[in-house]
Amino acid sequence: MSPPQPITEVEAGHSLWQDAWLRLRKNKMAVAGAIFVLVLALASLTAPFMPGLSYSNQNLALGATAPSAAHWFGTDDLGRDQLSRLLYGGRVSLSVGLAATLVSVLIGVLFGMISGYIGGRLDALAMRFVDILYALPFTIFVILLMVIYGRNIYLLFIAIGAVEWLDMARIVRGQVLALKKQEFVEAARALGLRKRRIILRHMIPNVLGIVIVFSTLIVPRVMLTEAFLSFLGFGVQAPQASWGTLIQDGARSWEEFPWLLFFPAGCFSLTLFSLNFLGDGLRDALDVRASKD
Amino acid sequence: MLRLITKRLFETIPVLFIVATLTFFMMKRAPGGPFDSEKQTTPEIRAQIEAQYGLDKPVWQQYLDYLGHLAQGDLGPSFKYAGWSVNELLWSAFPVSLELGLYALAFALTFGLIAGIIAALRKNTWGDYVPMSFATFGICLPTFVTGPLLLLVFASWLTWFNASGWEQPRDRVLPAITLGLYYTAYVARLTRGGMLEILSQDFIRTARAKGASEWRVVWRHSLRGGLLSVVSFIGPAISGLVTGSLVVESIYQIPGLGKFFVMAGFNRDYTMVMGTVLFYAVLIIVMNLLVDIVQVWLNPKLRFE
Amino acid sequence: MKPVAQISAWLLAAGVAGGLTTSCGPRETRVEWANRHQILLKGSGSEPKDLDPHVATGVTEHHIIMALLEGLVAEDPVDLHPVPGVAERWDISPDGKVYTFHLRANAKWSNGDPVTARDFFETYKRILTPTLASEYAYMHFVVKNAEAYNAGKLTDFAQVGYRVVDDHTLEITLENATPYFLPLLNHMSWFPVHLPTIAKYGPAYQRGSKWTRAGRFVGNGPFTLEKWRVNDVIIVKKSPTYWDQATVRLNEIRFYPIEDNNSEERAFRAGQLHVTETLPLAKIETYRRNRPDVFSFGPYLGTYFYRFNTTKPPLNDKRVRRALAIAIDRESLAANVTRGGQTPAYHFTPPGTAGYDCRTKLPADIAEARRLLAEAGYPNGKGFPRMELLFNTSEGHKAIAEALQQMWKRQLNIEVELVNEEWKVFLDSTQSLNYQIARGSWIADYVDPNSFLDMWLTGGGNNETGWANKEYDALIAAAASAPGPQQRLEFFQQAEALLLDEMPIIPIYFYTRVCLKRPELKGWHSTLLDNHPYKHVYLETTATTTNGHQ
Amino acid sequence: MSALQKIEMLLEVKNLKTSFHTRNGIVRAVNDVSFAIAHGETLGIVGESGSGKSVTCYSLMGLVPQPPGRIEGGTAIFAGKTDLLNCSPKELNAIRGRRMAMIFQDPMTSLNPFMRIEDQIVEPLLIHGLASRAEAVRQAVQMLEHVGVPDAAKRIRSYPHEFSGGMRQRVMIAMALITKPDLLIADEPTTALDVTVQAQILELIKRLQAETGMAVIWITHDLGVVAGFCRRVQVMYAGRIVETAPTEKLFANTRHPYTRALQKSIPALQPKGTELYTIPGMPPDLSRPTGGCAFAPRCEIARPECSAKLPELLEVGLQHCSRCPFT
Repeated sequence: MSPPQPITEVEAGHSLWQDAWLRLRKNKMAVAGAIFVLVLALASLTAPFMPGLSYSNQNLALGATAPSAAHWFGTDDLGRDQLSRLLYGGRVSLSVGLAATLVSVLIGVLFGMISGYIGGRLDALAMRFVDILYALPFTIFVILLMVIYGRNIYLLFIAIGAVEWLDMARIVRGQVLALKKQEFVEAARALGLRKRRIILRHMIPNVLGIVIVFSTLIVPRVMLTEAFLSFLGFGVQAPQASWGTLIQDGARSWEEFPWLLFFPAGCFSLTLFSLNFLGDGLRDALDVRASKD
Repeated sequence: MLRLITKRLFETIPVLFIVATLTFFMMKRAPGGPFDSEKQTTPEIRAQIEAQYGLDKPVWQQYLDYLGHLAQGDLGPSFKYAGWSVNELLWSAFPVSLELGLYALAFALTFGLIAGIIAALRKNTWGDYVPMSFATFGICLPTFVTGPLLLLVFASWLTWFNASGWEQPRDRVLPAITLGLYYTAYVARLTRGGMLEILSQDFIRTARAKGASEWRVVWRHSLRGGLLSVVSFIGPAISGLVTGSLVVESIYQIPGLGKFFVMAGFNRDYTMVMGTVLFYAVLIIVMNLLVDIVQVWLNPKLRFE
Repeated sequence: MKPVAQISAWLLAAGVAGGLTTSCGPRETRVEWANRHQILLKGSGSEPKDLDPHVATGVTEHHIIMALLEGLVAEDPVDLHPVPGVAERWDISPDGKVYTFHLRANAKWSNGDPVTARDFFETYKRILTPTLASEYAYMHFVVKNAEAYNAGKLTDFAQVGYRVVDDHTLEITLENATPYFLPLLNHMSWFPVHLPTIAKYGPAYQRGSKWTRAGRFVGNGPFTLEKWRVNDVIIVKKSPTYWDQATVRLNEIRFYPIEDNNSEERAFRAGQLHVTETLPLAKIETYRRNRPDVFSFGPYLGTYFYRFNTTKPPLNDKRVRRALAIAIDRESLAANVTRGGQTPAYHFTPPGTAGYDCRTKLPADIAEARRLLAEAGYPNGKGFPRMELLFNTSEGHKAIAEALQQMWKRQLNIEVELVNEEWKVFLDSTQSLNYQIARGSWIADYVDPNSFLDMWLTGGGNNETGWANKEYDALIAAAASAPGPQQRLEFFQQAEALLLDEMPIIPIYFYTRVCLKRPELKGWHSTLLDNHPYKHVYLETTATTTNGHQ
Repeated sequence: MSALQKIEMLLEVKNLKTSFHTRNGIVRAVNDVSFAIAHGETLGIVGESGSGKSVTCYSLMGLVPQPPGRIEGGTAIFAGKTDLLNCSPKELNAIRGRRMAMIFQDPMTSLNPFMRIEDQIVEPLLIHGLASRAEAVRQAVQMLEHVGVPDAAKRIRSYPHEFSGGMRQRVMIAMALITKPDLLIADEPTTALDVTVQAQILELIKRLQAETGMAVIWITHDLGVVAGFCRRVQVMYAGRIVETAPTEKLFANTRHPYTRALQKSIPALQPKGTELYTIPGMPPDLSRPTGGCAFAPRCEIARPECSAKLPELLEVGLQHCSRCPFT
């Protein structure tokens, strides 16, 4: 049967993305996760415009105090308001998490896709390139970046993204290798579709699931890498903090001042939990096959 | 298969060469040297030390010398640990890291696979959320938080384990869990995703139509395909695991490789940096080769390449 | 359904099995076991760089090498004053320049060879040999011609001030009368080494000889090297050949290189260590309050300070430097930030260093600071350029830098930006004067004001401030050749007064040493250099000894 | 009628209702479907895509994905004992693959690409404990040869991707028949194949049925296939049976307008040179229940009352029922 006109209209009404969106909306955990992250991001973004919130104001005599009415999340050992530091830290961590993850996902997916799809000699070459990058010493690499280009927050995203894409590339490549052998791709090729089109229309949607799942796993790595880079003098500079550095500092004294670990670690964990549920939701929503019935 | 392996092993040599070269020059470019310390030495002494380690020669000469030694399998003396060679240090720590890494991997695979499979079978129910939340725990808290937490509970309160050291068999338990938790999360998530992918395939329906039990559907029909992405991840994961983790090692006081890997850069222990980097490169290449072999084994369609 | 059930059953089984194999009631802790065997379990900070006393540089190494080797003199366990070591007695010439040491006949190496004056002579020759490039060779520079020989300007070692009179008599001639010469001999750079052994395992006059391994190491100290596993443990056992083995009560010492101070504290708490190297900042209060029986606290010969780069404006103006230095609330810093009971430093040399107490003290005077700043052209901080304060990455350094930043902002209205750098980059920056204000610290090599004050000489390797002052150089030189100890200290007083007037540095606090020490550890006294001669140390459990606190 | 009742029915389906709970509402994919099939009988179920014919069979096999699918009601008594819709998974598994087997539409995706053909074919025998491994392999080779796979003993070691579509479908058939089931459900097994292979497969199943005496439910959208193969036909539209009759009767005396329309669209039955006939309009959206006849909007003879009330499935002849009162 040749499809009559109305079909395309109906189909257009439920494109892949729209479909996915509708399905995502029904997933309670994913929605809860999304809302949590959004609220947190919003709070962090607006922190500088809130009167009374300062990440650097000290009260040495006060020292570390447990949560109270004046300081909801307590104060750190220099008597600074922990809530403010946490919100300001969220600006750094969330933006690093987002930007660096995006960078790594973009590079990783494209690289893995092309390498896996084209295969052969190019694939071997590309994968050996990845091997080389895996092996290069990150610490020295970062120190060099800093020495050559100076401290620069954008460079930070690039530095992290540039090393985090390797796993992604390998995973995507693995998937593409398997996918490429599947009938629908072979069919598309037989139809004479161009590589670009096959990659865009057939490969990307099919690896999207794994990419999303893996991206949510990169986020925490990126956030903690930022803390490590701060240690190298590359990330945030004191008295500014990020969640990573707050957790690091908090972990040193958590038996005495549990709130200094609890709140940043809680924020960090809840964000990651949320992102993971959101990621799973997205994965399920975008799962082309599951939507067949 | 044999061809793949030999081909890859031949590719190893240029890869190692490039890695060695890049690292060497990167390292030389980094500020600070192995013999800088807060107390300055006199220029004469400094010159003597540098002469002894050949650091007074032009960089290209140093590079060639290093390659010459490397070709003989000699990674040179450690600059930081004056009485030891890099070979000695790496080989004494490797068994420890290997052991810890394998335990951690076993832990991660066991719990990650179970959680991921259950979650995939019970998609979007509590049977999905609960195991996944447990599995996710490992990446939501960095090891420098989970380690001390586990120690507080199991070493301080319950006194089941020692707070530090690597002597008795029981000393392996907490470090392996701490290190493994992180990878558990990965394995679980990738398993869940992969299994969902496979469980929605037509051939699973075929299996069910044959009267296959749910167990059989998972075990015989889904796992192979569902684990492809886990396997891709495991290559780098193993390389990471058996080269140790500075954090876990310093929390539990384990004489593993992680410390050398991280601290070599900080100490500008040139030979150690080169040693660890090359060691890691070899491991990565071997592991990725293994992964590729396993992938071919898992996916028969790849066999006729 | 089925797999879930099976898996849960499997998990349960694993859990039960795990529980069974691991829970087996209260076990004997490692210290309890060690107490019974007179084995000291010591946290030793970090993995030693080497156990060759001429190559090693750190305090960590020194504290291990002390167990393996013994110099001409030894230390009193309480106040570290020199007591007979390998030398049973010594004579000092009236001008204080010639020391004659009489070595005891029963001093032996661990391989049974006698320890002779020639061993010391060869040892000293080795450390001064330029090719060995010993970083602590300068500890010998008080000896006549030692510096010249080490620098390669003198090739005939016979002209250096060491002379073997006979097998058991060694004569050392100094450049000047040096009152701290005998304490100096307790530094590891003066410990003897067994040259035939060194030569057996590699070139004796180069670094990296592998003679320091367990099984090869030949020493003359109260203990011998039994085992050395990198990053794991170093075990030394009571030496059967040590001349004073009757005094040695410990059978064994195990040094654990636990770098992470939280891990070390946990190990102590779990009963795995007798004594720790450090105590985490956050835990100090808790232990001081709740566990005074294990809390150990004492002065330590070191100063925490900041350097100014005096070569660049605005810090080339001493009024600005002084303003910054006196605007700091050191009391608040010590009480609220460092919290280890550190003494606020209003001068540079720690009080009571070999009888020296600096008379000049910095004021804590904010009005004066503001006045000086205005005088320098920055009234109320106006027009003051944005400055960078450099520190190397560490929790403690960061907190102090943050506090200083806030104090200057509040008191002087000056903006300072904090910059942290990785350790080697930091060293590179400070040594090449590529900074404005940088953190620094100095731990004395020996108990004498000279160890603190000679670093500020013009062009001194550890000066790193660009500060140069002829008058200061002259005062330090005068102290070195002062006719008597009183005059000598007086020169130091003048020098330090000058230093505090010029302010190339900001003293912040004097170090203290805080650690945890179990009550059964005896013969272990708090000392300025944190040295604890192990032959006097022993373990004695009483019925009331408690386990690690819960 | 009474003669028929004496025959024990192999499968008796009554009032089967299956729906899918989707975001757009509840899709009633199968609505109140009843039918029966005797031993050795061949039943054709015909309808357009989405008419509920496949879902009917998936429901019987317990293959409706739940969620979103849900069997809302009905019974399906297999061999007079087990109610397939309301039994334990264990009981169902004892029947599926052993006494009741299924062949799927798409042989390309219905075989597990990760397993050897051998492992897949012997699986039903092993699962149900019907043979030892060695014996199962022997039977599998025999079966493969039987369904026309040349060089079976060797090729059984291959993986699915090494087979062509037609060969794969033969493998599927061999796999389904290896336990000698009482009932074979064939879900458009030939649609994905080219015409010559289609005919071969059709013949194959016919032959096998004759040999083993199994009953076959043949699902198809192609009335032409039914004509040559099934003894009885059941036409479905929008989740309901609209007409059921023995094959000859259905073709000789078509009652329901939808069946007529289907008939018209069989290419072979059309005069040469005329344009292919297609039924105008689209099948209805099953998530929006219509009060009346679901086919009314597309029906040539629809009357106003058609949309108001659902017509009953009425007996219009011997063993012949139709849901249209106006024909």
